[in-house]
Amino acid sequence: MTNAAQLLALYEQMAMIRRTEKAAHDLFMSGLVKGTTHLASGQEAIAVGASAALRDDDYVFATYRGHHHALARGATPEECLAELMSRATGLCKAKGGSMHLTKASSNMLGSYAIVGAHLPMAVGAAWSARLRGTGQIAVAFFGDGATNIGAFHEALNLAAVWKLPVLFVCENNLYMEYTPIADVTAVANPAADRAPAYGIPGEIVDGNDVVLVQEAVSRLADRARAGDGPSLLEAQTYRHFGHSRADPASYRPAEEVERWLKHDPLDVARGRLAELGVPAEAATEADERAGSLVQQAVEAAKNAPAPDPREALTDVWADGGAAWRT
Amino acid sequence: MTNAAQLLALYEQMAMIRRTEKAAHDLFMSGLVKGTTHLASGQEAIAVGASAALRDDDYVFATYRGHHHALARGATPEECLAELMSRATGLCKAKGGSMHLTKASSNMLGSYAIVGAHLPMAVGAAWSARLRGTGQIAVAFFGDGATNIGAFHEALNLAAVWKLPVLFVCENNLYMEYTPIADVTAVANPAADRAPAYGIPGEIVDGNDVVLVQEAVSRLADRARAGDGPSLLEAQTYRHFGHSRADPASYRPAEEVERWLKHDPLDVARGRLAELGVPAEAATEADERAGSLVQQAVEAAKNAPAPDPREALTDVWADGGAAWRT
Amino acid sequence: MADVITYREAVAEGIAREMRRDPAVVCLGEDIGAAGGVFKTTVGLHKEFGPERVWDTPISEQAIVGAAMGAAMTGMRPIAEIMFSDFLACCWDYLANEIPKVRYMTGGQVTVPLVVRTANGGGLGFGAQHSQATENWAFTVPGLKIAAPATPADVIGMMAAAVRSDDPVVFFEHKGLLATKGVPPPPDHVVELGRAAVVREGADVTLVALASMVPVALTAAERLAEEHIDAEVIDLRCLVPLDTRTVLGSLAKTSRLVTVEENPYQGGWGATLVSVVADEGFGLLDAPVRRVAAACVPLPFADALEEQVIPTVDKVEASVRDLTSY
Amino acid sequence: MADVITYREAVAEGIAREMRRDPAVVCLGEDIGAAGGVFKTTVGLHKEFGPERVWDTPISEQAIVGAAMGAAMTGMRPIAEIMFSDFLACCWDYLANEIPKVRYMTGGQVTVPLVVRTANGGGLGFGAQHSQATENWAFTVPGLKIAAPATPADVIGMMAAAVRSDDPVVFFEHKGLLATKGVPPPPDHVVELGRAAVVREGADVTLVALASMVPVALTAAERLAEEHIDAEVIDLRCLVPLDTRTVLGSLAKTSRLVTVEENPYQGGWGATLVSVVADEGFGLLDAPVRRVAAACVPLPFADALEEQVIPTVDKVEASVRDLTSY
Ligand SMILES: Cc1ncc(C[n+]2csc(CCOP(=O)(O)OP(=O)(O)O)c2C)c(N)n1
Ligand SMILES: Cc1ncc(C[n+]2csc(CCOP(=O)(O)OP(=O)(O)O)c2C)c(N)n1
Ligand SMILES: [Mg+2]
Ligand SMILES: [Mg+2]
Repeated sequence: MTNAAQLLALYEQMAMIRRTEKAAHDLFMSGLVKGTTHLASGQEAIAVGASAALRDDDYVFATYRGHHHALARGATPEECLAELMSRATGLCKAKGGSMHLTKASSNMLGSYAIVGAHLPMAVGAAWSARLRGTGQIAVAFFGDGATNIGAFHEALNLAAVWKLPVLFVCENNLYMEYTPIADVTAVANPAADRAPAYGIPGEIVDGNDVVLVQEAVSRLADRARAGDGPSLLEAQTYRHFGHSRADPASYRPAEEVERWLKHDPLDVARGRLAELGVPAEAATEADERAGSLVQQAVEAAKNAPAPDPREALTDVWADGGAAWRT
Repeated sequence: MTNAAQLLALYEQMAMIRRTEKAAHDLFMSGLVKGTTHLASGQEAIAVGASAALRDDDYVFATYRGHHHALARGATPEECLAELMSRATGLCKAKGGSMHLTKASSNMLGSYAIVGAHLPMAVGAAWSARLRGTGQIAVAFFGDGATNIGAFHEALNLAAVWKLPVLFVCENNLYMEYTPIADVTAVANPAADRAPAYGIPGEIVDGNDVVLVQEAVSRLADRARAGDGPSLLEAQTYRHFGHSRADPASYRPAEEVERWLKHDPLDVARGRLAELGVPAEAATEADERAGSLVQQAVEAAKNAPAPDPREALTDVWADGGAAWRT
Repeated sequence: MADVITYREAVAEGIAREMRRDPAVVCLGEDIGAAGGVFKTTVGLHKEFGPERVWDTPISEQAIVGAAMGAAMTGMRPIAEIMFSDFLACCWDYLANEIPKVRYMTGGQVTVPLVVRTANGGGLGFGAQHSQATENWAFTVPGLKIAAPATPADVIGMMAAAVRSDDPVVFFEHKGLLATKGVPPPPDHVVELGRAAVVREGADVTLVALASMVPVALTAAERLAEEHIDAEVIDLRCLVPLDTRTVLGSLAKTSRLVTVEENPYQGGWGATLVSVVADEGFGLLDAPVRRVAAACVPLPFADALEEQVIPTVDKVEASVRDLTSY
Repeated sequence: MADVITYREAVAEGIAREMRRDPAVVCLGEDIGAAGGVFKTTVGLHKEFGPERVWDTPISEQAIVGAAMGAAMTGMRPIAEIMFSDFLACCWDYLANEIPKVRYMTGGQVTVPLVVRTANGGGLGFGAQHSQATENWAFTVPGLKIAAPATPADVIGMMAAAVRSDDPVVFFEHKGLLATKGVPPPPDHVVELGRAAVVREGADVTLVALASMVPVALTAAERLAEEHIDAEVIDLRCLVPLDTRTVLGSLAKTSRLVTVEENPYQGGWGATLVSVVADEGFGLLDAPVRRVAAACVPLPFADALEEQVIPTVDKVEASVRDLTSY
């Protein structure tokens, strides 16, 4: 079990993610973030709980809704916000944007914007880890909507056949873009109910409880590292914002929204902290530290330079260039 | 239950398919059939039993291993062999070849050579039937290997969500090309064990017993026509030849081959005929009729003309032409 | 009907007109129904025609296009939406191997009257996986008609032609044009596929453009006029059929050709046009042929980088100026 | 080592040399292991390197290439086989949207040193879905290197370069060349990617060809020599990097260009080459530029029809003769 100090650290991480995304949202609304954003507010416990259960050198693959994973795996609010604000100091030099946050130096190997595409990549990373004998595992985080795409099926079967050390973590937030997952999926639990089709364990967890997520991921990660193969974890959660950009999410029943807002992962963690005897002020101080970190990050990102236009023609090839002909 | 006369007719159909494919094999070996062939010898009961259970206007979609389905749905040995022998009188005017036999006039809507690709097509045909209120159903036949490709997953989920009148019939002949399906699949019954992932019935049937196949397909077809949605049938079977062309199939254990050859669908049907009191001569006469039909077909196909070279530039567009520019 | 209509509204209007006219026209895609489409290009259809004719699907691109194909083969005229044209890659088998080939390979037995609509193109900061101009992918495959309208009236007129076409049509709606406005066309407005439009007459140089590059070329032409360079601008409207006749006719007058393409230079549609001209129109040319196309890199996120990659008015202007002084 | 080696054997030899040299090189694909590959191009590898390094996969093209990508990002150098190049359509998302873009969109954080090998091309009566020359599909996507060797020595030398490349390489092995023979190259033979070979010197016209079209062009050149037309023949060897320098250099001498392409005319690679020449080499040209490419139709099955579609020696000869009399 997580002790009080550990839990407080996880709480602070979640608070930092929450505030970074709030900043991203405000910056988008004020025109300083271009393109699109997909906020994970409400889903922080999944990234933070999982991350706490993983080794630092484990591989993580995420989706376009991946701010929380980048931040949980070591990207700073400043480098993330700078990326969103098209600054040269951005995580991906302003070439990726919100949908492609990547922190390869800590094996957070990217955010992918084609639904389901990264599941096979995680399988390959797990294969590679086994071939190299490193004991690493790979984790793919994905949405409920991804469970109906072909790559999901192919990845799970391949991982299962070869008993690869990979974890498939579904963040089931009940919706795809604007359509409820229940309307277009043949089973009630889109991920967990499919696990038997691959002969692997399929578990359901409260994705808004960072402790339960950490425990479940720990267990399944141990299993993978022991050579017992992949598993599927379905974390039930809810997004606080709309699907992307300025989507007001008016397709969601008010009662449902209310119910889930009452089950906010930050509140759940605060409740657990209280149970562990941690005074409320400790959490409030964590909030404040997170708040000022993010505030500084916003300022720093605002003041960072725009990318050199010549950067448009670099980084296609490993030699740094983009020449396609002699 | 099938009565004796009906069963004898099914037997004769299987005998006709067996002989047509034997002729195809011999013609391939003697250089008169070019390209490739994938013989379904040993799997005839699936096509014939299913066909007997379907309405004439139901839709059938098959794979490159589809001779049996074309023949069971009304294509003649002559038009099939003419196609394989590159004659103008071939089913597809010698443009398709063995892998693409199609008899659209009897709603056998094609043989597809990209594994799994036709499953979504069958879903669409079933949707179309429902929209038009015709009471037709659609059937997709496919191999065990197709159960691991993404299109399988997408098709089954879509059909299940919309409760479409479609049947997915897997011909599990234990092998993909040269690799056993068991080596690369996470579950023991590659099709049936996946049905729960789509909330639909998944049944297993002896694919070499034409009566059992007919009964199972009848039942599932009734269900589909009644509006109760799709189902998955896994027919266990074995191919008598190798995967394609001249493949000697030496990757298969002799004992396994022997066991399955003893469970030949023609023998099984003969056994059932005997049980129904049909004299052995009746079956032998059916064999002879089938034999002479195929013999005539071979001669006719041999004597048929080659395609007009100008045919290469027709049939791209509905206007009959191939113009891509002004 | 209002006096002006946006390109975005024209999409829904174009579809609605055809759905009213012909009950065989049905739509399917992700979030196209109740939500009115991610780009609001299907607003109103679900309400007017109901969920059986405007089908919200799971995230299953292969099943969407495959089912559309099956429905088209059996009497319907489906319009499938693939949300972003980049995702055509997820169902490329259907676009490359199934839909364009089935008619030919069955010797003309099967007809596939469907439309695949998709939001195409860049300039909006959506990054590498949501910004591509992919009409040139489709152009590599014989058997697909390719439409890419540049104005609201053309959207409606070409949608009518596409839906009524017995051949498959890939219909590219440009994201950068969705907010542009134009005069709504009269009822039953049909723009024949394969007819380019001369949108500006000129004597000195021919600019050939498509979709969002049409306004770019027109603006460049206006600016060049101030320097007394008189550019003719051709809106190709379709890639297949490709209206080479109109282009060669224009060159007979101008003797100079510049293509303006959003796709990367390598493998772009302009190359094929240029190769026709360099063969059949060689004698007409007074100067080198120039292609203003995107740089051969993925699309970067930041605006400042993206405009380095995609053709701009400045780049077109510079290219033409350079050429006319040859 | 034998004095002659077939193209087919050269594939396995080229891979084996790299696997011996570098333990990070691993193979995956359908039937590549115990069976030695459907085209016998991986014979011996499974025995020499074992099942962990030569992995038989299910029929899951997306998982194969996606897993290769994940492995490549994490320290391995995978060689993935896609059995027929037509099936690249089944994993096109990886070729179009993931592999070529991930380095760029992460600002250079991620490197993807992998090879996707595939059997390409027609002329064998395999019909519309198993015969395409698809290197031009890959050519539409910046970020992929494209190799297509024409001789056994080049197979080995270019395989070495491809495996050692830190950039992703799509490696097209031509089915029509598998049985051709050549001298085996010395150990550690490496042919730098992006260097065309002048395989016949000539003064009157430049023929540029790739893969199976190289012997076609050479034979045409020999025949034309009898008519005192002296053709230079260039084997491009790669499409990316495209060796335009060698082509322009040749044109400085011959002033006439004919491309010989197996892909359809629309969207073919030759078009891009011609567009470079019609721009930068315009002043060198004394005659129209001609492209001998496949007709814009799917590939038909019958030999007599297929040869109407694909370029032949006769067609090249006629084209050159026509051009040199311009
Ligand atoms: C292959 C593909 N199809 C469609 C989309 C468009 N799209 C982006 S996000 C999304 C919804 C995904 O839902 P889910 O997997 O539940 O993830 P969530 O957004 O809820 O985190 C869709 C349809 C896409 N990016 N990729
Ligand atoms: C997408 C795709 N991948 C690979 C192939 C090559 N291939 C043709 S048949 C075959 C084996 C198919 O096995 P199965 O589905 O069991 O059908 P069977 O041949 O046994 O009838 C393979 C791998 C293909 N045609 N399409
Ligand atoms: Mg979701
Ligand atoms: Mg099989």
